[in-house]
Amino acid sequence: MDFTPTDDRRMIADSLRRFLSDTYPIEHRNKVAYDGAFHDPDGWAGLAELGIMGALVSEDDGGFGGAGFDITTVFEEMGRKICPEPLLANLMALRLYAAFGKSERIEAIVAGSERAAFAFDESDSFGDLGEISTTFEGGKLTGRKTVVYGGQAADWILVAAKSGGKLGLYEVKASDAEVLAYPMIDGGGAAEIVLDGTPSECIAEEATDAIEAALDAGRLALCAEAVGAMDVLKEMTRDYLMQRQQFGRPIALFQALQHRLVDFSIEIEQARSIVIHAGGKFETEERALAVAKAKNLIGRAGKLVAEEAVQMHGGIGMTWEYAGSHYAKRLIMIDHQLGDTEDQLRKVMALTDISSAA
Amino acid sequence: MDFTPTDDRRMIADSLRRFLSDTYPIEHRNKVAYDGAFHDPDGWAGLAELGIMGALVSEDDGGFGGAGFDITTVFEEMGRKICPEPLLANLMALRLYAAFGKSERIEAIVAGSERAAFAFDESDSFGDLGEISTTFEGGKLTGRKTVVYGGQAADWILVAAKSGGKLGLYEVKASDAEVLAYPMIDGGGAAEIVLDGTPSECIAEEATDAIEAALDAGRLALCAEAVGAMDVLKEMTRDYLMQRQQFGRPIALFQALQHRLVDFSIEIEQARSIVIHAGGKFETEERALAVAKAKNLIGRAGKLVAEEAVQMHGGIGMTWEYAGSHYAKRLIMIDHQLGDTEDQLRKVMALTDISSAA
Amino acid sequence: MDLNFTPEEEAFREEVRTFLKDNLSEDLATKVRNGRELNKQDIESWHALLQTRSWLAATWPEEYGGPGWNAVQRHIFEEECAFANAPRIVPFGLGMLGPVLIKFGTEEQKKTILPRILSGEDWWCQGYSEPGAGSDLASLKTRAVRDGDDYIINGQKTWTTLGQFADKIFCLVRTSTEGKPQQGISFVLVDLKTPGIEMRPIKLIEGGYEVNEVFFTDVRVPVSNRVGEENQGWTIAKYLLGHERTNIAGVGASTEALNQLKALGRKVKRYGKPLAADPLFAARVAEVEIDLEAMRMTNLRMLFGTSDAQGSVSSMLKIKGTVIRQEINDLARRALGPAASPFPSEDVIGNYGIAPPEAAANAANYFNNRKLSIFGGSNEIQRNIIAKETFGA
Amino acid sequence: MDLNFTPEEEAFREEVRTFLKDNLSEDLATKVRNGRELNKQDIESWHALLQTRSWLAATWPEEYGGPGWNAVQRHIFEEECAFANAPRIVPFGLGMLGPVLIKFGTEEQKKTILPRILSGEDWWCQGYSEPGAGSDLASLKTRAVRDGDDYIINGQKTWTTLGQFADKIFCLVRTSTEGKPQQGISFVLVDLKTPGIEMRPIKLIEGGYEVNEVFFTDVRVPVSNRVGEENQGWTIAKYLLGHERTNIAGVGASTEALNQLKALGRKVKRYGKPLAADPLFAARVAEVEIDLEAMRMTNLRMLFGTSDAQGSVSSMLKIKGTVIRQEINDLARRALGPAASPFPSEDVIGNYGIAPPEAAANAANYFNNRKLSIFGGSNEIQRNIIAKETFGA
Repeated sequence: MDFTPTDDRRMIADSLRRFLSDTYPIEHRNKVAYDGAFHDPDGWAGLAELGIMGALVSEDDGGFGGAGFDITTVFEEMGRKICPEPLLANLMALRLYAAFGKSERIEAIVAGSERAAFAFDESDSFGDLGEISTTFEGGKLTGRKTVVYGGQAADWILVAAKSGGKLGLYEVKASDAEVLAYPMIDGGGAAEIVLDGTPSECIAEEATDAIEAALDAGRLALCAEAVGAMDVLKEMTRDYLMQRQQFGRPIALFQALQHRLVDFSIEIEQARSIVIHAGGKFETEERALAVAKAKNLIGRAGKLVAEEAVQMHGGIGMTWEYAGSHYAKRLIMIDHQLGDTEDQLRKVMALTDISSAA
Repeated sequence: MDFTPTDDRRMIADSLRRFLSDTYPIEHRNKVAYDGAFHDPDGWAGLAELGIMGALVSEDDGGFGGAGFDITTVFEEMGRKICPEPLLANLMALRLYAAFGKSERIEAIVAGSERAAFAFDESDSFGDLGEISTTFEGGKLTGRKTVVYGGQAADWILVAAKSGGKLGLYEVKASDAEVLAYPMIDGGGAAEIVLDGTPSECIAEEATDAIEAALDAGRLALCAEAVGAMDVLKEMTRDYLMQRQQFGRPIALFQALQHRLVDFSIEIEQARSIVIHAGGKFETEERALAVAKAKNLIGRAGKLVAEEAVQMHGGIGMTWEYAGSHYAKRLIMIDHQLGDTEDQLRKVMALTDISSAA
Repeated sequence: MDLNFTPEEEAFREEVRTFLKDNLSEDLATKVRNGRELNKQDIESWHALLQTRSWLAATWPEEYGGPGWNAVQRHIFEEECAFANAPRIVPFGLGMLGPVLIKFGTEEQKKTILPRILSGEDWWCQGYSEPGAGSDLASLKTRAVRDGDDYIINGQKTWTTLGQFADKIFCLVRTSTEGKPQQGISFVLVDLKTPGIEMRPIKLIEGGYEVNEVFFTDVRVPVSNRVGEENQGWTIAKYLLGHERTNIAGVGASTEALNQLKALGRKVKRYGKPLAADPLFAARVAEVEIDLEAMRMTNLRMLFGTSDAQGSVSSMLKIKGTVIRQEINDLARRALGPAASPFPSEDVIGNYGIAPPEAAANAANYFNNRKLSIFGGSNEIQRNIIAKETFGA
Repeated sequence: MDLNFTPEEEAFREEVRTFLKDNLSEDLATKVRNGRELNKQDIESWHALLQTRSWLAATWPEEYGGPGWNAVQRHIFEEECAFANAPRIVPFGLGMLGPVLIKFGTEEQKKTILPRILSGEDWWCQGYSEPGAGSDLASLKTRAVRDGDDYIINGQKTWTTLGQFADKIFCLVRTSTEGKPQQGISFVLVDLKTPGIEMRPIKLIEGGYEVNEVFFTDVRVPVSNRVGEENQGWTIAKYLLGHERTNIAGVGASTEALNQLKALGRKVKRYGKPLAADPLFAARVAEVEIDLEAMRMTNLRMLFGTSDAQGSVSSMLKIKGTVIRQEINDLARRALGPAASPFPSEDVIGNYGIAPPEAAANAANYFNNRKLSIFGGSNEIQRNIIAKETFGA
């Protein structure tokens, strides 16, 4: 057993941390996160240059990483700067393209010249691929996909749709679809994708396993992102408590606040641990269970950390101007992406099924 | 709206408080609670003399009280002294006898000359009268009733049993049944009642509604008992924090402990409120829902208060010799009686059914 | 012990309900129900409508133009307004300054100021907190220096709610630095049109604007604008903080929010069924419903003055009331799943229809309502108050 | 990053597992599984059995008769023992005094005392806490006054676990009242047969006996029984408190307890179905399983020395480890419903069979394990330690 990161991953982490610190200071981050295209082409080009998208795909598939720990390494750094770029969307797209050998697209995404997004949710299908009602017939897709992360800045949309009773994967040129773009409340962009006999190409008629795997990659990424964001928010809270004076002394000296900071610090360590666990199990049969466990704990820890950090900051934590509020929002809203705390708990309950186990 | 107790109830409360303080100091309480018959005949006679059993039955049925607020008035005082006498058992028996006009038994119980218990639970029927498998046939009962509160000290056992598909109520002379007596971990007695062709008298062939009402009376009593016990345990904890010195000052000055005492004090006020609510609804159609709400909140509050009180006392709270430990045990174990926090929550969910409401 | 309202009280409830039904516009109620920001006009017209019945200043005696209600009537009125999704009455003039003037003001002050509050001519806001004086309000530093018949005010106030709509502000200012910090404070009324005042909006976490910073640079105010004696402002501040805490439990508003949550649970789907049928969701809803039921009773116990711990009960209600409301907000946000993420712009709500319109701002409202446990005396300060009473130290 | 054990480690695990399978009697394992009190003979025979393999003193180097294991081997050993329901090794001589002597003792002390610990000839217990010195250990008052080559000890110790079985006790005593309270403390070994010592059992909340009070009246002890320098006992105390915290997370034991909880959930019925099928129960079980999975990894991170917050991690493990264990105890108690209430006497368990025998003591164990967050440095003290490190103050 060895908890030391490999040299490659340490290098990626270091260079990404430096790059994000230089490129996404909070003022610029907020501008990108909430304005215009909710995406900074220069920043994206920089990420590509660092090889960040390549780190998310295996060598066989055209990258130079792709393992669970590669994903967690990259996204923990993204979380430390709550970087709003559509990396989650492109991670899932890359995993799907790789699953079906679409090396041309992978090459373009890794190079930063194209971007993709994965459209799976529909208003009545949250958390349940079986409820998807978008259909593919005669080379055309019809249906409406909702809250497609990174859909506002994608060249290609991968669409989960039904055809002949099977759940398949289809590709649409973004310019062929109706794309209703908007920012998210915690920053970054998404889109409604309205498909009305939209021409599309079939990537795979049956893609359930690949889709589940891509979603799990996304979940793992979100978990690592949360750990990065939690670490920073904890540091900010500690610093604030030490600096803020009330009743003639730093509020860090008030024991009730101390103990509460300790309690959420413990949950951050637990969160870090469960992400390592999920990263380690990512290439095994236990992937789905380990990822569900991680995202459940992350959901609980993220909420605790976000709410306590805001509360302990007092009014200042409620303001847009204070960076911590955006970390808190991101932590809360991560739970809404790719299945929340309760969804993951249901999954753990179903996968372990304690009522029938031996 | 008026939250002032009536003069009669105030008198009952005052005289009962005085009586219990004189008769059940903690040493005697513990002796009665854990030794011998888990019941003190002299104490019981004293309760009868004060009219406590009579307060639990309406005038029409041979008592002089019997409303929800009469039950809560009596049991709150019982809880302040965690009195181990089998009053819960006799409350439920009285309500059942009253439901079917058995005035002779009521008279004897109210006078203190006889005691009864109500046997309903079986190992596989907890919380679900539908799962009862004890049967009545040809004047005889067969089955096993488990954890019958007060069964060790009863002259009569009322038994919930099936006959011809109906849930009825049957009476057994305790001396005719096999009664396996034992103390409970929080004090007071119970018994296994083994029925093997035991002669019995049918009180009612169909008694479901009366049984539910009697159980609700028992639940309301337990809730009020918990409020009394919580009030005392809070006082003990506050006094201990003010008296116990560590690091050169009373630990009451440590803010983390202060805030935790405040948090459980709030739950005690909430508990008091929900018991008043249930008492007020006890004679209405909302009885079952209001009682389930009360016992759910009491279960949560009781656990919080018990665990926090022990924790804040440190080692001393873990000792048998310290009275507070017995209050903590009682509060925890009340949740095991007549349906716990989760059982009550399920009941609230079923009775309100938010998925189908208009 | 009798938990029923009297027939008179029930009749009053019916009267309020009928009035709301007949007078509250569906547009306005929808805006409130959907958690959208209200504009100045929305609020002013609602205030004016209530004043047609003299119902606007709920705590004022009849002689000053109030309805002369007792605590129970106010409770019923507030509950019915919440159930009807009426806008909340803006409290700074009506619930705060009004009672302060009635208790501490000169006849002249009462005569000139109170009618203008009722008529809506003057919209008041509050200048209490400062960047360095939040929980520790007594450490405030904004100075008012006597210059003949005027004070010259310099300093900064913050968290001034709806200051952007206001005409005037009441402030706590330091008129002396001698003695304890509490002793040198005065309560002063300031016209916001006075030269030297700058109001800057503060954008909140969810993107909305409802609080402001107010900067004072050599602002000249007549001494006659002071309420009460010089250096005795702390007495008024404490009185006012007590007033701020009436209806602090927000039982009516939480009840309405819980009903909306249940309706949403029936509307949105998970795994092919309404979310409300999911036991994990239903269990959390049931638990908060139980807590709210208990709080309703705790609140009534306080109103009827029979609570055992009268003094600290309002702090308890503040803490538990905000915990309950925030739990409902939390569930309402979660109920939307991914559809909670979009920033609730007009496009998202009106055209894209990602979530039901009445729920589209659920995440924003969740974030905004984190303020409930911070503003108006944070829950930590409330715990200190209760602890002080509990331990007598 | 590699989360797999090495083949050597896996082989070691297999070796331990096989040993336990072949040597741990079913009777003893059942007693442990069922949460029954062990008697002296149970423990002594188990210790002796482990020592046949030199596995008894897990932290001792080989030269003193220990197995010379590293942290990972100890972790594996502890986990397998927990899974097999082996008795816990009584730590006072083996896990505490032994390491103290190895680090601070004279050659003579090591030579005479260590072998008798291993052989079981001497059962040691601990004299640390006093009625007035719990969390604030440095305020201890038991005095040891020099009299020629002896100390005369007077005072009282408390919470002495399994003192009723012990032959000897190691104590912290005050040898000076000068300077800081920490500075005048010495570490002294006392034979419990010395005149003037009285041991009184303390009955615990659930009715069991495992801790004691120890009274010292003019107890004469040779100065050569002191370990380390006079007035330097606090150094030893701190070292020992660190040692007390290894395996503090109790991951193995909690894992086993969770497995038993799940089995119980399948066995008991609610509403005609196994309790395990109830979503509210299953959800709480799943949550604690997730927390435990995370803690297993936190524990391994500490063992492999890569944790970012090394110093406070053991305090974190203590807090979270006890919270998790207590949650499992809570669920195990609740799973029994009304059947948890009977006092778990032999009659109740053996003859009446109200609950499955392996679960009959669940309520008693729940109450007993409330100690976990109090003893060995309460969770509040652990929070203070972490806070000190976090804020550097």
